[in-house]
This record gives sequence, C-alpha cells and structure tokens, in this order.
Amino acid sequence: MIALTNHAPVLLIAIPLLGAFAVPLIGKLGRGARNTFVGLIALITAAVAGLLAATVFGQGGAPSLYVLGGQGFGLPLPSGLNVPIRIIFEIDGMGAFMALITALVTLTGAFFSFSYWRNRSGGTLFHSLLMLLTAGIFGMELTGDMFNFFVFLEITSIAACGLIGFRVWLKHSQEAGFKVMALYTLSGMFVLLAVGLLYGQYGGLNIAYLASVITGSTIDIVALGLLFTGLALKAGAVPLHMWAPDAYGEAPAPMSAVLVANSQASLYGLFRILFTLFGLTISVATLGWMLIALALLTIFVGVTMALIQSDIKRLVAYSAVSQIGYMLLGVGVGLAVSVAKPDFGFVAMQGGIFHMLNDAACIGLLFFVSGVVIRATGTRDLNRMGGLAHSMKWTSILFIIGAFALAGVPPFNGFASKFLIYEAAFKLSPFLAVVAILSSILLLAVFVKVFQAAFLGTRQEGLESDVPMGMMIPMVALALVVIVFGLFPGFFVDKIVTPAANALWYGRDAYIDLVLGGG
Amino acid sequence: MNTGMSLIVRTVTRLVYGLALVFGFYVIMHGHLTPGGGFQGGAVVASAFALLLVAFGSAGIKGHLNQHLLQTLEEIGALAFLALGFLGIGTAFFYNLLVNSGGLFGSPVPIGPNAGVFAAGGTLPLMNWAVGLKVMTGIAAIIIAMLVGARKEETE
Amino acid sequence: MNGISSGFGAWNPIAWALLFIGILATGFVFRLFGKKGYKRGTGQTKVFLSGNEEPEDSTALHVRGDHLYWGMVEGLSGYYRRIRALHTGVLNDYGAWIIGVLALVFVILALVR
Amino acid sequence: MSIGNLPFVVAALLVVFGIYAFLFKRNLIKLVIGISLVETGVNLFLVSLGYRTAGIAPIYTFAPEAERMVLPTPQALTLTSIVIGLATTALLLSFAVFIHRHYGTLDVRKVKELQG
Repeated sequence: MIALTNHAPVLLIAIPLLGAFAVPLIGKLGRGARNTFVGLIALITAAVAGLLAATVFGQGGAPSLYVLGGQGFGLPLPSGLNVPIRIIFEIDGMGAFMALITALVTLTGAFFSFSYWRNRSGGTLFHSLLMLLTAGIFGMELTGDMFNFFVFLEITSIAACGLIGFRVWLKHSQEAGFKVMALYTLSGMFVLLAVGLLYGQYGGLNIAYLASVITGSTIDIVALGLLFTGLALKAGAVPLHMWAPDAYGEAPAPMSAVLVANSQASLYGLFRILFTLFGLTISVATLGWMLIALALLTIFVGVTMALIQSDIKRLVAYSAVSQIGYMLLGVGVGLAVSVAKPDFGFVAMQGGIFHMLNDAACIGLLFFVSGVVIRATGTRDLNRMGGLAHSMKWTSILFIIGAFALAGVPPFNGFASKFLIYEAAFKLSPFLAVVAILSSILLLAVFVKVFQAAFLGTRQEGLESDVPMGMMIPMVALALVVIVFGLFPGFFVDKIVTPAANALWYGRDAYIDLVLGGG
Repeated sequence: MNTGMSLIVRTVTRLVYGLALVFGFYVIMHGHLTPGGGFQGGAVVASAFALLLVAFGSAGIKGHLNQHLLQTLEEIGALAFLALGFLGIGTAFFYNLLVNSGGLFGSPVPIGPNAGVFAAGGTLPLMNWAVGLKVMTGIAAIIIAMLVGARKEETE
Repeated sequence: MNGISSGFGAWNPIAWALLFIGILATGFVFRLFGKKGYKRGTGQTKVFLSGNEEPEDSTALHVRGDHLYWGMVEGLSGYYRRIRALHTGVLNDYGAWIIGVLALVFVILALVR
Repeated sequence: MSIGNLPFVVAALLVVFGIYAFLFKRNLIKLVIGISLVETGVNLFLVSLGYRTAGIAPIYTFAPEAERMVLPTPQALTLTSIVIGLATTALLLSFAVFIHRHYGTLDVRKVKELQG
C-alpha cells in the first residue's frame, strides 16, 4: 500500500469531493444505497486520515510534501533557480493532528445524520454538502499554499452556510445562514486581500517560500492584521463571535459539531500563519498577548453568556465558543514566550493543541445529546423540559460524561488538557490561570443547569424517548474517545500532541527547508 | 407572469440564443489556447439559458430545461473533472498524463510563439469541458431555482 | 505511561481513579453503619421541603431552567445588561465589530512592533 | 502619484464603499451588494498587481518574441475568486429570498430574532 500512503493527502480531499458529487446521483437509487455510499466514503476518508497520521507521527512529525500535477514541485529556470510554482500540500505533525480531529468529527457526524434524516426528505443534498465541507476542512489543514488556503476557506464557508440554512422551512435557520455567510465572506475577503498583499510583495504564494523571504515590513504587518482579524472571526473569538451561537445553534444537530471542527481549522490557519509564516519576523510577544487577551474575553464572555441561555442548543453553542478561548490561551502563552522558549511555553502549546482534540470530542457529544433531547421533547426551550432521565438513562449518562469532560472535571480528557493550560498559564501570569479555572467552574454550573432542567424532575408524558441505534453508536463512540483520552493522556500527549506542538514551536525551519531544499 | 416578455424580446432571444451558445462552446473548446476556459464558457452558455428563461418565462421553458436533468449533468461534469484528476494518480493527482503522448490532445507544442496547436494540452481541454458542463448546468439550475421560487412567491 | 507532567505538576488519571474508587468504598462502608430499622411510609421517609407540605402536583417542584442561578444573574445584572446589549442581532453592528477589531489590531501592531 | 497607481486607488475606494454599504445600509439586498463591492475591489487589486506596463496577454499564440507579459498568476487568482464570489452571492440572495418569505421584510434591523 505504498501508493495509498503517498497519495493520502490528496485522497483526503478527493474522496470526500467524489462523495459530494456522486451522492446526488446515487441518492436516486434510494435511501439505503445512499446511506451505504456515504458511510463507505466517510469510513474510507477516516481510514486514510488515520493512515496519514500514522505515517506522519511514525516519522516523529517531520513534514512531508505532496505535489499536485507533477513529480517535482518546482520549475527549474535557466538561471538554475528552482521556483516552487506548483500547488503543494505540506503535512507536518500539526496538520496530521488536525486531520485526525476532522476525521473523528465528520465520521461521527455523518453516521449520526443517517438517523437524523430518517423521517425527513432532503437528506441527499445534506450529505453532499457535508462531504463538501469535509473536503474543505481537510484542504485547509493540509495545504501549503496561501491562496489554496483561501479557496478551501471559502469552500468551507459556502458548504457550512448551506448546511446552516438547509432547513429552509425554519425561519431562524435562514436568518442565521444569511448572517453567517455575510460575515464569513467579509472575513474571507480580508484573507484574500492579505494574500494579494503578500503576493505583490514577494511574488509567491507558497507558505514555505513566503516564510523564507518575509521581512516584517509595513505591508507584511498590514497583511498580518487582516489575516489575524479574518481568521479570528472564523474561529469565533470574542468580540467577533456573534455569528457562532447562531451558526452552531441553528444548524442541524449533527452539523454543529462539524462546524466546530471548521472553526478549529481556521484556528489552525491562524496558528500556522503566526508560527510558520511570520515566525520571529514580528513581535511575537505583542501577538501572543493579543491572543491571550482574545482568549480571556472568549472564555469569560462565552461562559457567562451560556449561563443565561434558555435554548439548549444555543447554550451548548456558547460553551463551544468559550472552549475556543482555551485553545487560544494555550497557544497564545506559547507564542508570547516563543523567543526565549522556556519549558512552560511548550507545555502551554501542548495543552492548547491537545484541547482542540478533546473539545472536538466533548462538544460533538454534547451537540449530539442536545439533538437527541430536542428530538425527544420536540422543543428547544429548557424551561419546558424535565424528567428525561426517567426514560433516557443512557443519554443522561452520556450527557454527564460530555459535560464533565468539557468543564474539565477529572478524570475525563478535558481536565488533562486544561491541566496543562492552567499550569503553564500560571507560570506566565497567575491571573490567566485564575480566569481560566473560574470559567471552567462556571461552565460546570452551566451544565448543572441543563442537567437539572432537562433530565431531572418528574416524569413527563408524550416523550419520544427511544433513541435509535444510529444515533446512539456515534455518541457512545465519542464518549469512549472522551474516556480513553482522559484515562491515558500521557500516551496521546507523547505520541501525537508533542509532534504537533513541535511542528509549530520548533518546526519552522524544517517546514521551509523541505520546499526550498535546505537553502 | 409566466408567459414571458413581449414579442420583440422573444424574437431577439431566438436570434441571439444560438449565437450565445456557439460562442460559449467556442470559449470552452479553446480554453487552453485563448483567454477563457471552462468557467467562462459555461457562464456564457448559462447566460443564454437565463435569457431564454427571462424571455419565455418559467412556463415557456418547460420541457426544454429540466432542472433534474441539469443537476444530474452538473454532477457528471464534476465527477468527470475528478476522474481526470485521478487519471494521473500513478504519478500525482492531476498529473497531465496525455500531454505530449501523441494520442488524444497529445500533440507536442513547438517552443516559442506559434499559432497554437488545438490538439495539444493533454487533459486540460478535457478538464475545460468537464468544468464547462458543470458550470453551465449549475448556473442554469441556480437561476431556474431562484426564478421559479420568486415567481411562486409573486403568485401566492 | 498514562500520566502527564507539566514539569511543575503531574496528573495521573489511573491513580486518581483508584483513589476515587477507594473513597467511594469508604463512604459505602460508613453507610453500612446506618440503622436499618427505619419505618417506611411514615414521616421518616418523607421528602423534607424546609418544613413545607409536599404539594400534590409534583411537577410544581421542578426548578425550571431560568429559575436556576436566578440570584447570580440578578447579582451580575449590570454586567449582563451591558453584554446583552452588545449582542443586538443586527448584521450592521456585527460588521462594525469586525472593522473595529481590525482597526484596533492595526493600531496595536503599529504602536508595538 | 503616478497614473499606474490609479487602479489601486479605485480598488481601495470600492472596498471602502462596500464596507460602508455593509455597515450603514438597512436592506439585506444592499448588504449583498456591499459584499459584492468588496469582492470586486479585492479582485481589481489582484489584477492590478499582475499588470506590467506595456505588457501583453500571457499567451504564447502569436506572441512577439521577448515581449513583457502580464503576470498570469494574479489573473488565475482573480478568476477563482470571481467563481467563489458567484457562489457566495447566489447563496446570500437565496437566503434573502427565504428571509423575505418568513419575515415579510428585508430590513436588517427587523431580522434580529437571534440575539443574546
């Protein structure tokens, strides 16, 4: 299977695209054929992502290259200069780590949505858009080219908004779709403008090439500001988060989790740009503290806004916003000290990056559970729920697992990553750790509210309390991920998180050298 | 409002429709030699469809432009594009297998200024066709969906 | 292999879980000391509601979502009034936030390079 | 300021007008127009980047020898960006149609049921 390993990066994009275009044709054959096909595509994609991750982490997270459309990536000029002109996928530990997250979330999301669309029409186009979104997210994470990054960013924007507004008979989903698409497009234009500025200055679009020649001039700083704002918006950092509760809350339940993965991919783009593209040509302390400021705002505002929501999906959506803050905090602490490179900076990076994976699993689980709860009660209003635990024991247990993990209660996985973040942030400034810990406690209070309002109380009549197997299996799978990552964090930190953190923290030279051949 | 526009518009549309189609297909076909390509040509063809729709109304195009057929063709165009990408997977995705092979679209191209060799370009002209098919049917489907939806609202 | 260390602190979930189970077991042992001779169906097993009578309709006892943390939200009402006023729902305002943050980022990057 | 900078000025103006429309107009369709203006401005900026004075189209057919060519890459970028802009605009307008159907209005300040 040498060929498959070699082509894994492009297959990760080509296979979901193939699925996206073929699903409407196969959907004409009937629901069973469509579900089989989509499930097969999702499984193959996840398997290829696992293979890619195994390859990359097998070589310790060293970057590897895939060139589209030719043997070599360059075009040797008569002068002997080898210019990287072809489209390049460059995969290092961080990219492979993100690919793992995306595979986990999209696989469970695809399987969850089979049951979700069982009694409704329109599932075919929904799956087509889901596959398109998957391809776009993988593209953002694997590409080594600035403009390609923009194209995949826009593909995810369009597919994501198509999914948010998919249920056209719901009034709020249309409003959310319009708002999110408008803001996504604006942020995308910022990114494109920045790409244009960088191209005009250096005449290249390849990230490694740009990183090797970038100087930190005024125009670079302008481009950096545009990229920072645009990607922070798509990641959902406060005060640019207003679209996030609309998007996560109004999308169909299986999609909300994938939308979080999409936000994380934008976050990955931001980190890639800060660490690899700009590196030390800019004042990393300034940018690190900007990230930390955004992180504190995001954590605090996200949690406090979640506390007062009475719509269960909007509540989970706000807690998803607050978790983005922990990733920003961890990596921001790392960036702020990345000149001196003390030990706690690396620990902070590990925590922030590990939390991406943990958050994807927990928040996916919580969104799925909220989807099941909404299905059972027929309402999204927490004030009209109650007594679900009488008839839905397993769902309540899964909810407790997800909520405890997200709030950072030991021994679940959220605690493992938050532990690293708290410790390292405390080293930089105790204030950061205090805010982070207090917000985690508040988050636990938020979920206690949900548990009390929806699951406890006396038994209510008229519930559709049976949970179909197709919904239960993805939830149990995510819960298993939560527990396993919680009980054996050391193994995963060593094997996959450390290479990913290394790739950002130390890997800039290796990233550049791979394309420019050591010179 | 389903009957379309005035006689003048309909007559002019009948005259221009064929020309627009021919020009669009020309732009797709010569995409590897002249400015243009799959997207541009497809957009031109789709604009001809749009003209038809505006002039004759959504009732007038019944039987001529079937939305399901358009969507199917769109998927086929996209799949053909991907298939052309997979064609070169022996070397790399999107590798241009046919160029300079002497076969289909495989004529070698002389270095330097020349009049352009139509049978050159390898998989590129085929990709232009795939993209053109996707774009022309896709945009036409979008226009029909939006127009039919808007008309439905007017009549309600 | 299952623990993580940050260089200044350490976390071992398996040890923690064993400890947790041990504490639970201890609690259970203490529970076994309890008297088994209580009388069912009398005041000894009645729900204690701060001395009030248990209402007939037990759904009235359920504390609904918005009633939880009422006091806390009330105490922070100044903060919540302001923060909710920022989430207007109007797209123009969201756009203004983007432009504002962009301008702020530019100012910071220009001042502190 | 030379005449060669004029396209950049126009691009900047287009972006500013688009953002103005996005921030101050109340009609959803006008917001979409504002977004399209921003896209157009950025596209114009990209094309202008690739322009070389007295350059010819970057195509070999009948090209005179040793002539300056306009850079082809920005044109490819612009084309891609236009395609994306088309999809974006179509999606936004579809949402606007459905919003009008549900809310009976296109006023931004009345379409705000999702808040807080």
